[in-house]
Amino acid sequence: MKSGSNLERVIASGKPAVTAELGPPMSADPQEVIHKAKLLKGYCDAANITDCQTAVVRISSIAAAVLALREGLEPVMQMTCRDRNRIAMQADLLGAAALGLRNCLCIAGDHQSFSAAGKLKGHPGAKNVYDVDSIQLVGILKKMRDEGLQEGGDKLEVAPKFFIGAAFTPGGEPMDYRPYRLKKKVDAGADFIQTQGIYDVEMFKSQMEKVRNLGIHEKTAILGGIIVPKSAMMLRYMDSSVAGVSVPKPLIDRMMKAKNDAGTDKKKAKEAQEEEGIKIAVELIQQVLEIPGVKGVHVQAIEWESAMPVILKAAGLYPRPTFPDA
Amino acid sequence: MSDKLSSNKKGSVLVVGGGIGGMQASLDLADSGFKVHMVQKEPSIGGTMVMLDKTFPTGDCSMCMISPKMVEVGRHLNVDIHTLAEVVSVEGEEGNFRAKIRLAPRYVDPAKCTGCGECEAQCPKKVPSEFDQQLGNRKSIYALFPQAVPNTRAIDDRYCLFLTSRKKGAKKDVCKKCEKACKAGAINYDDKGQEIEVNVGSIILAPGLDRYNAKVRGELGLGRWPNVVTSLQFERILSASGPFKGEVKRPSDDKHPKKVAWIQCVGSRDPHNANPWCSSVCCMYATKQSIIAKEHDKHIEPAIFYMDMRAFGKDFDKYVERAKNEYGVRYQRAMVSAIREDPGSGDLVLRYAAEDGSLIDETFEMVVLSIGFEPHKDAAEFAKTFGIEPNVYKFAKTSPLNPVETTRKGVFVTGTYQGPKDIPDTVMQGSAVAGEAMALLSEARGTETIKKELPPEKEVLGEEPRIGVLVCHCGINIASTVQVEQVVEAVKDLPGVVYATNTLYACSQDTQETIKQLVKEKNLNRLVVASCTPRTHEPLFQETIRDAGLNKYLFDLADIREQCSWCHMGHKEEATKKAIRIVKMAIAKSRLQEPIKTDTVGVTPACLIIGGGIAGMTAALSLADQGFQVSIVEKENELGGLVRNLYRTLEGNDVREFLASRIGQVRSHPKIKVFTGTEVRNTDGFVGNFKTTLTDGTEISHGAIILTTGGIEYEPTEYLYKESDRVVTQRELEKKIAAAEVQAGNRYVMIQCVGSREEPNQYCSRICCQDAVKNAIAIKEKDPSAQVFILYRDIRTYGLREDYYKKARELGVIFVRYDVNRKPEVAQSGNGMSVKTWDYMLNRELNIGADWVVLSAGFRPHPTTEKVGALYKVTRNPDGYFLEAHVKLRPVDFPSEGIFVAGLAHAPKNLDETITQALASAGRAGVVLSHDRLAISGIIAKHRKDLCMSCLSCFRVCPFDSPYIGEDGKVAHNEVKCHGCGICAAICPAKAFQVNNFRDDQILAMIDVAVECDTSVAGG
Amino acid sequence: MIVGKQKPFEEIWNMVKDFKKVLVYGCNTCVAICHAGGGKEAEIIASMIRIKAAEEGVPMEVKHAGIERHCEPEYFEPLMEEVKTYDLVLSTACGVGVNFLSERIGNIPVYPGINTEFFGAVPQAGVFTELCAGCGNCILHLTGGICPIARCSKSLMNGPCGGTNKGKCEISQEVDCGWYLIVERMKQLGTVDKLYAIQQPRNWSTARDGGPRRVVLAHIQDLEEEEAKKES
Amino acid sequence: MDKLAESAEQRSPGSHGLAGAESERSSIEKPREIPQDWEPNILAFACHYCAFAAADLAGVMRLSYPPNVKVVRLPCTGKLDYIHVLRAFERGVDGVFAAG
Repeated sequence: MKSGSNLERVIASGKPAVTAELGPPMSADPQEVIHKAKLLKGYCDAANITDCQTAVVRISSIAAAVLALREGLEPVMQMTCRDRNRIAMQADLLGAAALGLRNCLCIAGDHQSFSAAGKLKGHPGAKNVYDVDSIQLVGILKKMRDEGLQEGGDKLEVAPKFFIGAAFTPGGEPMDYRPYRLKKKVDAGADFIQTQGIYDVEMFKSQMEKVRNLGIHEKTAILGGIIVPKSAMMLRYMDSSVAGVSVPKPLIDRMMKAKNDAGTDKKKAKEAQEEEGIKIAVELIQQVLEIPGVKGVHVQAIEWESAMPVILKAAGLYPRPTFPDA
Repeated sequence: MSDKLSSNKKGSVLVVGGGIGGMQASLDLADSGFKVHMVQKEPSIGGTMVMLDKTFPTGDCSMCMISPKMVEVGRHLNVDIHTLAEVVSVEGEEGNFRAKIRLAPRYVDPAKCTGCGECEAQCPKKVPSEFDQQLGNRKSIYALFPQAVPNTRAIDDRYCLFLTSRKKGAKKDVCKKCEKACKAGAINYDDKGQEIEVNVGSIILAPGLDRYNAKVRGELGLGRWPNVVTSLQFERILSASGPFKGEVKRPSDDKHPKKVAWIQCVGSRDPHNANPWCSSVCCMYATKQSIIAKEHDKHIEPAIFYMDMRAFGKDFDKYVERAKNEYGVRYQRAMVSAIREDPGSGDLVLRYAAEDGSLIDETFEMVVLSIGFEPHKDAAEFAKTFGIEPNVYKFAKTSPLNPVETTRKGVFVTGTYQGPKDIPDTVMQGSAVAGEAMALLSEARGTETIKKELPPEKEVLGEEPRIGVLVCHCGINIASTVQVEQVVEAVKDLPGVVYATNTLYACSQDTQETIKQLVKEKNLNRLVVASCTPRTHEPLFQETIRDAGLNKYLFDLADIREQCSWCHMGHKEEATKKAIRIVKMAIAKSRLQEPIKTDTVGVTPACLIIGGGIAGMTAALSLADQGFQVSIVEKENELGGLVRNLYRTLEGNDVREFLASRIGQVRSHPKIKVFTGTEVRNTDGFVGNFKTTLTDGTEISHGAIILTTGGIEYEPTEYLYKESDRVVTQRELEKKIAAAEVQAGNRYVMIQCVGSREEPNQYCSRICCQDAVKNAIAIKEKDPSAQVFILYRDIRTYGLREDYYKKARELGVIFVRYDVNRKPEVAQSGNGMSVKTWDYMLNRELNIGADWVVLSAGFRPHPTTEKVGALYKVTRNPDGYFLEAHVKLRPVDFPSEGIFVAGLAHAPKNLDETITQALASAGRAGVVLSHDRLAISGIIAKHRKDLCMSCLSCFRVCPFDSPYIGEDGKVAHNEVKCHGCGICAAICPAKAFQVNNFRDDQILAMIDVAVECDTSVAGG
Repeated sequence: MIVGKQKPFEEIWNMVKDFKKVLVYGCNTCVAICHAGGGKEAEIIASMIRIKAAEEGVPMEVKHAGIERHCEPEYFEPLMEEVKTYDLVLSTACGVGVNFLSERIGNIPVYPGINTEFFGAVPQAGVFTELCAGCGNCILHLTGGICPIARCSKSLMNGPCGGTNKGKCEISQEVDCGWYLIVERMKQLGTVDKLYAIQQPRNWSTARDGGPRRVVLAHIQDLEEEEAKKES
Repeated sequence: MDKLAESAEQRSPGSHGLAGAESERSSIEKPREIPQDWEPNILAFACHYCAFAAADLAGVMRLSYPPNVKVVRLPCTGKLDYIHVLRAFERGVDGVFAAG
């Protein structure tokens, strides 16, 4: 075992792993994290704690991860390259390890200009760092864990034991280069990979074929990303505006039909779409898990944690495995 | 030289008609060494175009375009304009004609008249204005329109109170107000007119047109219902200088109409009641008028009632689409059978048949009749005078293969007298006839033109300014509003001014002599005249001071008439103050004026023609006959281009024989060199001085370039073409017909607009309708049992080609309209084909079995067009055809001087039009090549290399490509190409450019004076 | 070429309003080419200040001038005496020029009239683009001639992030994804396999992160060292 | 994938610009009361070929306009420079009219 985390154990057991997502609040109040952790507990093997997602200031990933851990939910701390240089990163990683965190997902992070999108003022004028990129961060983490060395070469008395994760956008451009870039992440030391949300299963299948041809799936655990759709509008938005995500038209049509069949009552239409969304999510989970080389799913029910039990049960992924010795 | 002496050919040309076609021919000829006598029936040149408000499809102001041209003709040393004149007889032959011209009395002496117009203001007799189409009035002494050339008023003796009463034998003098008003003494009631004779080498007929008198068709209500107007009246209504000052109003009650209808084909395409031909321009001008009307008043809802939308010209279909989609113009395919007025409201009820046959009554507030063209009433007499044959419709008889030659050698025709056409086609013919005359009279070139001998220029550089100021009364035009003496007083002691005085008429002949005296006596080195606009009068005074030995750019004109006294009448004090300010501005500029040396560059008298199709060969022969060396570069291994696939014209001419003879002429002409299987590798240089290297290594020096790169036929991908051997193109059918390979009793279904008039090729290929009609007629004439269907969107047999459309119908060819949204479907059926189409007349689907499906495939620009365009930095339109310098008045020129275009490379066109444009390009090139040296204008940007940072700002913005990257890798400036617009000077961050006479220091000096705080009027 | 952009006039006015005699000083090299700070723009700014001063009723003498470059002393030293008669120099040179002149002008303030943006190319008239960030350690040979430091919004070194959207960067549809361009260009060059290798964390000390930089030509350095030796 | 959280909820498509980073270009002139009967002093810059010709035509047609408009003729409005306009304002003109 590299880290001994629950997630690592589930993956090692050969059973499909399930991760979820928990977004910390723009608040100093721990209750929201605690509440969400309670909802997710038992319905995933670990939950990603986002790191100032969309560059919006929130409880830090490490602090929120510790709050979740106290509730008995295993966190995956996320670390972006946007806000810290390699000194701060390594210091935070040591601290996180000292606080008992065992999983870390290394990502580039959204550009600070994102923070001013939508209704928030954000900090578009902030200076970004990007001292290292996500692949280099994976490498740093691995070097710390496996060689007990800092990036600069200084020795660590006790190495932090992390199960190292990275992200993969199979539908991102340039598509033919993406598997090679994934290989770089894995070569750098990524133990598990979470993908961008998948609606176009055929596209993912063909990308996975290339991934398998490069032998990547044997060196890492790939968890397919599932974003539970809530409405036809959301699906359309994801299709048109979210990078690396395309939604096949039949799926949108299906959601549209659910909405239209519900008639003019807005509440009914919302419920009908949510019901259809859960069905779609379950189908996607099943399709993704059938693809060779996929070791689990990363299910995101954004601001809708209560959907997780229903989905997992319907997908036959409940209950989650437990390890008595842990 | 010995050639010139031994020839009895004359070096002068008689141009009959002063419209845009005649003007173009005259300028081209006079600019290339020929003396021109222009004869114009009306008191001013200008013709029809001056009456138009805007032109299609660009919406340019018609007067703004033509007015500078009129001024140019009016001032040209080698154009003699005879207005109120008619040719009464012509004798002699090609090369040497004698023509008698009768000049009607004008009653105003042009030598004395200054054009001030005071007589007109005083004349009490109002007459309905012909120019404003009876919607407004003029006086009995009048100028046809404000910008008239010559600017001499004329008395209309049909109306003049004095002349009419004298004719009736009145004992007492009546009126004579004009005579009293004229301070110049130019009125001459005893003018009897005169007859003169000119001896010319060639005659160009450009008499223009008449318009159909729509009153003949009573059911349309013209003349009966006041709110029914003709399209020309509507032009005047739209014109900002027209009777309603551009406000769209109804003549009956000044109400702003909302619903306005245009009725097409009034007097055209109607062999029973009116004229059988299509007038070619009405569809487009109705579209233009509806757009402009809508721009003037957005509440207007235009509707155009038409039979076929004939938007066949370059970018016309796009214009119609814009009218539909952006302006909401409604196009209603229907014939209006009658119009009646709704009593009381003045509204008009139109009755028309919908396509399904049902009758509809619809009310409009105003109706515009799109009246067509016809030859002048006296066209038969006119033809007799010149000894030419008219065609059946009394237009001049020409042949498609010699489109501007009449039946009498040496007599050429241009414009609407040759057949209905629009402005650019007329201008093209104008240059084409000029080219023909140049070729005919080449050895007499320069024998009759005048060149002025000038005294040497006085050196004034470094001298202190010694400015003379002359303030003009212009009779009372200026003096009745501006206190001229006060102006003189206010400026006479300004720094640099050594002498200031006033004068009654600054522009009169004796004042010119006074000025010359003053320059000498007072030792002036600069002159400021305060009178009228520099746009018309600057050249006159410049010439005067040049005669006095001063550089002509040491002159400035202060406009205190058009821009002061005339627009501030009744405000004497204010106007006087402003006049002083304007004169002070001119003086401020004058102080900083410097003599400008104008350079000249030599000209290589040779032309390079790229493309050896019919356009290239025609241009080559014309230029070679003019005496210039010509090189034709043809990519293919043989000459001929697309015409090689043609057998006969619509009119029946043998094209193969024509092509063979043309190739023979080109091959045997001593002045033409042909390079086949060759392309241009690169060209360098500028007008008069190009150097070209061909792919075979040949180097050619030449002074002009004509691009005749041609087009290609679209190869259809639709309607099972290439999938079934029963589906052929018109061209393939033509070949079968020529080879007599057509079988008796066959059925042909022709489909029009294949690959045309649809995005991304939203343009008409112009020839396909004629092609279909031509082949259909050929089939039916050979085999009456054959059946021919033509499936069309709009039949566009414009002009006199309409006859053949009629003939086809008479022969039993069946025309079925289809809509672009419901295109025919072609399928294989047994041994033959079947074509399904919707018939809008029967309102049901037709399923036509066919032995042959014939596709009317359109044109595409030749693939080399892009490369050639890049090589010569000439732009192309969105469809890939070369874009001329100006779609109306410069149809064969490019913005870069010395480069011309002809044929399909410019736009799809018929063979006769290609030949015309080729002749025109030869005419235009001939103008350049006939000069030993080309003068560079004085008003150009001067580039200072020492200040320049080579930042490329100028290089990128110059519309004429005059800045370039020199051999040293830095920005340099080619003054030959410069037009002096000054865009470079405004953008240059280093201020390395200054425009002569518009230098920043001069402009700033004017600004400072213009806005400085008002002081009281000196001496006032 | 250094690209600059004129400061908002309000900002300029607030800088200059308390001075009585102001020289707007243009620089006729880089910033003139980008129409931001040459002598011509200095003239325009001077005129605007005069108009504003008249509006506000503030007595102020404002003149303009321009010299070839503000970043080399030989250009401005001959004019220094006259320049020193002003209370304020508003330099429309790039930041380099402002610094440089300021250091050498004694007790007269030199304020910036433009914002110095970046060094850029001029793909067409009036358009300037940033292609190089001046990091001091060029890797263009590894990235198909397109710099990921300057042209990726995140200066990533190992390929495009998940934000690439239809070839554009996640920050704006107006901005090309630098890495998309790099991959496409390297495909074209047939060298895309160079992108399969991991780029290790960079040494940023050659960039601004290493403190203010100085480049000294080798033979000058030798001379400097000799001088130093002599002195010690 | 961390682009997702607020994606559907918060972001309006295509609005990731640096809005607010750059302030609007401010006017150098203060708004003022317009005195009664005030006649502005106006300087027109006119292209020789069109607007200057139009000014001539206005005179030919005897169209009347206030005399406090003066015209500076340019070979083309493309020749108009910022400094020409500013100079006019500096010298106290109330309005500039560029026509071409």
